[in-house]
Amino acid sequence: MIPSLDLLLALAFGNLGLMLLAGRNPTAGLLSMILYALQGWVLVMLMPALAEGAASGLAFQVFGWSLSWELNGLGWFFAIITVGAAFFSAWFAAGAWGVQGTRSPWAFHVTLAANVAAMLLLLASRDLLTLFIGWELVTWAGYAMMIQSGGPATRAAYKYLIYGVAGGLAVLAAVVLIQVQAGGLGFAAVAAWMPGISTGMLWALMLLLGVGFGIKMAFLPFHRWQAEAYGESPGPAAAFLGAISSRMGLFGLLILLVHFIGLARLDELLLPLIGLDARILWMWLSALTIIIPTFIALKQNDARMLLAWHGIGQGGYMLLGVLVGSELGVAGGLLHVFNYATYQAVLFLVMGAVVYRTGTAHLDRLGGLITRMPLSYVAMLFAIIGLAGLPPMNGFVSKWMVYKALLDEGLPLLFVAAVIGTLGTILSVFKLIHNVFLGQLRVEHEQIREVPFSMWGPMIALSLIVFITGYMPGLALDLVMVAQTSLGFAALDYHLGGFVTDTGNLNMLAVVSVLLLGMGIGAGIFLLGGNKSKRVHQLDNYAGGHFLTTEVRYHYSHHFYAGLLRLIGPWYITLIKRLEGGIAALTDTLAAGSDGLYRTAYTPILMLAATVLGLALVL
Amino acid sequence: MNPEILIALPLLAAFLLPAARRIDASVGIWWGPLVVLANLVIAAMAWWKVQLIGPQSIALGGFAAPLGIELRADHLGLSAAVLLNLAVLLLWPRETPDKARVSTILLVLTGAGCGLAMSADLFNLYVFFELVAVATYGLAAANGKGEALIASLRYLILGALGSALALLGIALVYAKTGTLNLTELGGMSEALSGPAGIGALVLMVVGFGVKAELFPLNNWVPEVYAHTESRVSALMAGIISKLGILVLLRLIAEVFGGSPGLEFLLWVGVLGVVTGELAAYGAKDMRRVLAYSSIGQMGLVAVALALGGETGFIAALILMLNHLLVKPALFLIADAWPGSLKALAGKGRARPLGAVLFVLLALSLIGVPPLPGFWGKYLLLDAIFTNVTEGAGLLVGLILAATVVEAAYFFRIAARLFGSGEAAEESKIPGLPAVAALFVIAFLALSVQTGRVGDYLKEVVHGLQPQELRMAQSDFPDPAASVNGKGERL
Amino acid sequence: MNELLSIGNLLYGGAAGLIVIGLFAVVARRHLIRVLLGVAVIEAGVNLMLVAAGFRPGAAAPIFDPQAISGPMVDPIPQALVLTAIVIGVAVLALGLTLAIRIHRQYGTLDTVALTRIVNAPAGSPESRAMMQRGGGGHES
Amino acid sequence: MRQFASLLFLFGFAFFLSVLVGGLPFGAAPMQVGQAIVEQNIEATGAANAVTGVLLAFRGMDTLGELTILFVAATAAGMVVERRKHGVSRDSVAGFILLAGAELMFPFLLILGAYVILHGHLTPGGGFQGGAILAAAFFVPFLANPGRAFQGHAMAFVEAFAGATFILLGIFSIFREGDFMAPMFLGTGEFGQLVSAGSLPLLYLALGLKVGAELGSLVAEIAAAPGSDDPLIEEPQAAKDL
Repeated sequence: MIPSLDLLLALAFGNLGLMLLAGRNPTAGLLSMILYALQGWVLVMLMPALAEGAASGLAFQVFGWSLSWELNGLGWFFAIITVGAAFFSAWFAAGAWGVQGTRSPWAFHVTLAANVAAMLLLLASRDLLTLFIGWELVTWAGYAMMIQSGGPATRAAYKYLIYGVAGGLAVLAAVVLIQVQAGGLGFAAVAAWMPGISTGMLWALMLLLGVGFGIKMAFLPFHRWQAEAYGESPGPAAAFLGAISSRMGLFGLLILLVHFIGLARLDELLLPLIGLDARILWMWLSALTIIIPTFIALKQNDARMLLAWHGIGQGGYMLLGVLVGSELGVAGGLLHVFNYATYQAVLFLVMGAVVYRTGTAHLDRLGGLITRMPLSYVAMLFAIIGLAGLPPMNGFVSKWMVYKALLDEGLPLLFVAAVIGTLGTILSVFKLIHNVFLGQLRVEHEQIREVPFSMWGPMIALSLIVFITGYMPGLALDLVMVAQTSLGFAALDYHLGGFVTDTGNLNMLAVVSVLLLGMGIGAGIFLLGGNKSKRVHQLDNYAGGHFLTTEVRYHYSHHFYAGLLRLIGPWYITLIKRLEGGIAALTDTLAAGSDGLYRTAYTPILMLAATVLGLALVL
Repeated sequence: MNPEILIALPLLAAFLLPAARRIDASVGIWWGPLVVLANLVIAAMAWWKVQLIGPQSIALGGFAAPLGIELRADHLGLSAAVLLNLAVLLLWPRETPDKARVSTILLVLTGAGCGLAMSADLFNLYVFFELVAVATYGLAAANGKGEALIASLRYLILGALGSALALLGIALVYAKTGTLNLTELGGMSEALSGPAGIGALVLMVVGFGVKAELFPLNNWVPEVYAHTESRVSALMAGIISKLGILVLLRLIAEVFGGSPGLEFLLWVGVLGVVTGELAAYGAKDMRRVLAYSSIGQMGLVAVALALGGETGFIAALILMLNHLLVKPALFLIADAWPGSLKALAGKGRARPLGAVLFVLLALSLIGVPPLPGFWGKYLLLDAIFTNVTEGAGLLVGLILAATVVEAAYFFRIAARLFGSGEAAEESKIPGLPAVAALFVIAFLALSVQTGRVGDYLKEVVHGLQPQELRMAQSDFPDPAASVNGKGERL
Repeated sequence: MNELLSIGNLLYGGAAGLIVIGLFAVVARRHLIRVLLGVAVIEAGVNLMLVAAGFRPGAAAPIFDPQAISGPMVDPIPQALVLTAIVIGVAVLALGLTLAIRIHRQYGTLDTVALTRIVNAPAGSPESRAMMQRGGGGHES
Repeated sequence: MRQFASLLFLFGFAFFLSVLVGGLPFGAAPMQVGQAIVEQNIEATGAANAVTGVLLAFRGMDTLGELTILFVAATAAGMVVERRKHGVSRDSVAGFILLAGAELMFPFLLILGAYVILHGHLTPGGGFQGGAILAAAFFVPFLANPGRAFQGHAMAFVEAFAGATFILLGIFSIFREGDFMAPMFLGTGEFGQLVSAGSLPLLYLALGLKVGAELGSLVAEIAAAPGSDDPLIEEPQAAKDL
């Protein structure tokens, strides 16, 4: 087998076919894991060929357009994450979860395979037409993945679909417009054509494509669909979707903003009245995307919804970093894609495990699970430290790079905005781990056990990646640099432990070593210096002079952060919510009107009117 | 084999059927399908002949073109004839009380449809169009239910009024030019560029648009489709509506290319898309949803036709082809489900194959790549951006917004199909109807071979206009040039 | 005055008048028989217009007479077309009337509003059943 | 409101119609094709009546189409209508004079119809006109006595035979002339004679019979529909308040 793009696509689509046929078989999960691993291997082997682009032999001729595919560095970077996320999700679903935990493991395996295949096709596109085809396939594959658990997920997926179709059609309009105006659709041809176009045209294209790609990425103000859609999906599906699905939007935005338009041109594009340039506009949108959803996440009482809202916010860092444009910023933004995928997958998998055991993800109905599911607890601990962006986990590295880049480039306000987002993150992940794993164990959960290896295995493996790439970010930066150079930016000067820039450097090897040393000393003192604590049952205790009973909750979880939330106020969300409702109501009214029009008793009048108005129009 | 036989054979068989039925009653059952099958073979042979030796012009009765009636045995006409025969054969109604009479009507419909597809004479087109129309009035009433009769009568009134207006348009053209032959009319664009010519085009669009389900001449569509047998609905939505478009296609390609009157067709199409999709969103039962969606799709075709040019015509053809395969299959698949959308819950779990195919076909209507509907929409947008100088954004916006609505109602249905419901008890529902399976197979073949079909459609369009393709927004070409072009024609 | 009353104005004006009168019946009447008759009137107007299109002043009918001196003849084509169009109109009208009779028999009305309500009512709804009963059990026989 | 709108649109239509018609060259018909037909008709078809030449020879396909429309309309009407048993009509039987007159007119109408059909290629008249007279010959007695049986069986055979003849003559000409519906394979004959103008008289005969039979059966279908107690023409109350 010679590693090539063809082989990769063949593996991906072969997996899809296999799952369609054999998805009900108990070994299906294992089979698909092997196939994802093989795809990963092919991707790694493809790495040297990326400089010239790994072309595919697959080609179609339709209506005079030739469709063909070619993988470049940017796509490769996203593809690695995709296949990796799929591997761990499939692992999670391969064992107990897949056999008993879901309505149909077949649906999960098939939709996962379909998503991976569609994403690879998208990431390997080399012109706008194949990009659009891949784009639509990703949208529909994502929809299929979301509806599989039925119930409220169906409604969420429906909402996603409406947004997705609208976004897809905006992209389509832009693609056709470009094809007609530029005469070609190849990325290179379009990039060469772009500098010559008028400002109005550029705004139109940026709006259409930006809306289309932005919807997938749940960019403000198109963020309303995502949390529900991901949150309601079953555990491993949510992990996969949360880890990588939305990043397809980022992929599109990067091609649009960096490859096609170019950051320099963005600087020249001034908004009419305010005088803000387009790049700053995008950066502020990114910053708002970080802040607002993060604080909405604070309000959530369902763990999966909380995570999903965070997923939206984290996307903002990635685009913000890339738009800074310096080597450090771009590397930070892209590294965040990788890092985020790892810990978000862990978080959704852990919640999937919790739901598997307890049947709920509601934060008011959980607590104290640390004693029952310690491995899950450790995995979540690693992941939330990553999500919060604290050392020694990998989230810290990428966020640090983005902060530093913002400061270096003289954008302190955006830096403050990004830090506010991080504060919100810390608050809400504390709420998460506190309400799920710490505090009082509920009586009904006293008998539950840790999930089987097939489920904690991928969680722990991924959380180790979270830690290792935090300890040695150079490992992940190897991958990032492939994408960064492919985008046309200079490579960052990095090493295994961190990076070196003119204004300072970071060496995580040292940071983490010091941290671990400190923790080791602390642990040593604690353990050696006489750990005299005695383990008792949680109700074998008293509070306020009373013995505790099962009815009494001493674990504070209701209305977490109520005061803070009163301060923030919900005005920003209701505005867009009302807009959404208004559009729906308008559609309903127009639909009723049209239906009535076709039920009229006086059909000949319509014909006469059409004739007369038509004659008036053309004569 | 002479392509005229395509018209003569079914009509002859239709004339003989009532008498033959009196000799042996069983004739009424097998006679019709057998003749259509024979006709299909002849059509295929004629189609193949065109592939080999190129388009032919037939002077009926041996009277050369402007004097007599001209038939075109070209790619478009014979492809349509093959598809028509095939569709009639596959969608032969089963549940009608009066089989012999329905056979007669279908035979007439087949012959007239073939004539309509090939005729290149304005008045002859009108005659065949009326013939098809009267046959469909009969088909619409075929099941004898009261509602079907009402729907048929309302359809008849609209159709008759439209035909009268179309005839008025033809009268205007004739009074202005003194000829009815399309080839010759194509060379007289000077005479037709005045108000009489433009008005005639509008009147003919109104008249022929009744059958082509154009807005607002299509009020009959939901009524008729809701009350006829699903096969008849499938037949009418699938192929007969396309015959109306075919007439308009020939008229525009050969005579009225670039006429300002096309703007009317454009807006009629856009409003059809918008109102059709919206009404489908508001509809509460499956038949109506499919009927309204048909209106929307035909609106798209009308927009593509109005834009004209090679891209526009190919877009119209591929959209028609897509709809031709998809809509009958949808009607047939949905036939096994309860009519009301509310009662659909969980039916998809009982019949997963049908439901999955339903979704797949709906995806093509919405225009999801790489299904054929996507290429139609893509080419349509291409034509809009190429040909429309002002207001292209508005047009595209309206069409795409309607598409979002389309996706919304189709996936509301899909979600309901796969949602929870008392599915388990109904696992005895029969599987995919065989005929629907055939349509689905043809659809999949089209999806896989879109590239080749696209090449063929290009040839079809070129066969339609041997002289230089006229772009929609350009002025009329000067008469001398088109006379030269005419000389080389066929 | 002569200008105004020329044969052309009479024919074309008459044709247009017939079309408009017929259209009035079609769009402003609720009774379907009247609507059908309106369509027939429109067709008459259109046919008149078609025949008028072949008119030539002073020309003879297009029938050759070996004895007569051959002068200009009017256009024979519209006459043939009109013959065809008349028959088509008759056929459609007859079918429409048959449908109307049958509908009237079943529902007892030809009012377009009432019929629209029946045809648009969801199957099995009280409305459609009520209308059926009003028409009497005639159609079972 | 609706009335107002329809009047408004009617005025609009009338206005545009006058604009359209006003642009037509009245009295100076272009006769692009018509002139050629007038000149070539005798040579090409041998029919004195140029209209017949156009109808049956130059535009024979239109004629085939129209008689098929009659046929299919009759068929559809027959499908729609619910049959009534013979002789149970509620319509009253006409008086003696009408009954006898109808019987008496029958042979005259028959002969007149045959004459008009057979001389269609020479004089004004032809298959349609003659066919209508033929149909009248049959349904005048029927109208006078609605209860009497209609010769459905014979009618069906006449219909089938006449229609088939029209097409078969067309197909036959393929073998003689190479073209479908070429009417001249019998030779143009001597101008002005009854037996001349190729197969046109034959075609007209078939056409006449077919039209007669179809019209007859259409009337029969309508008559066969059970009558209603309510008068048919009855404007709804709401519309009367215009």
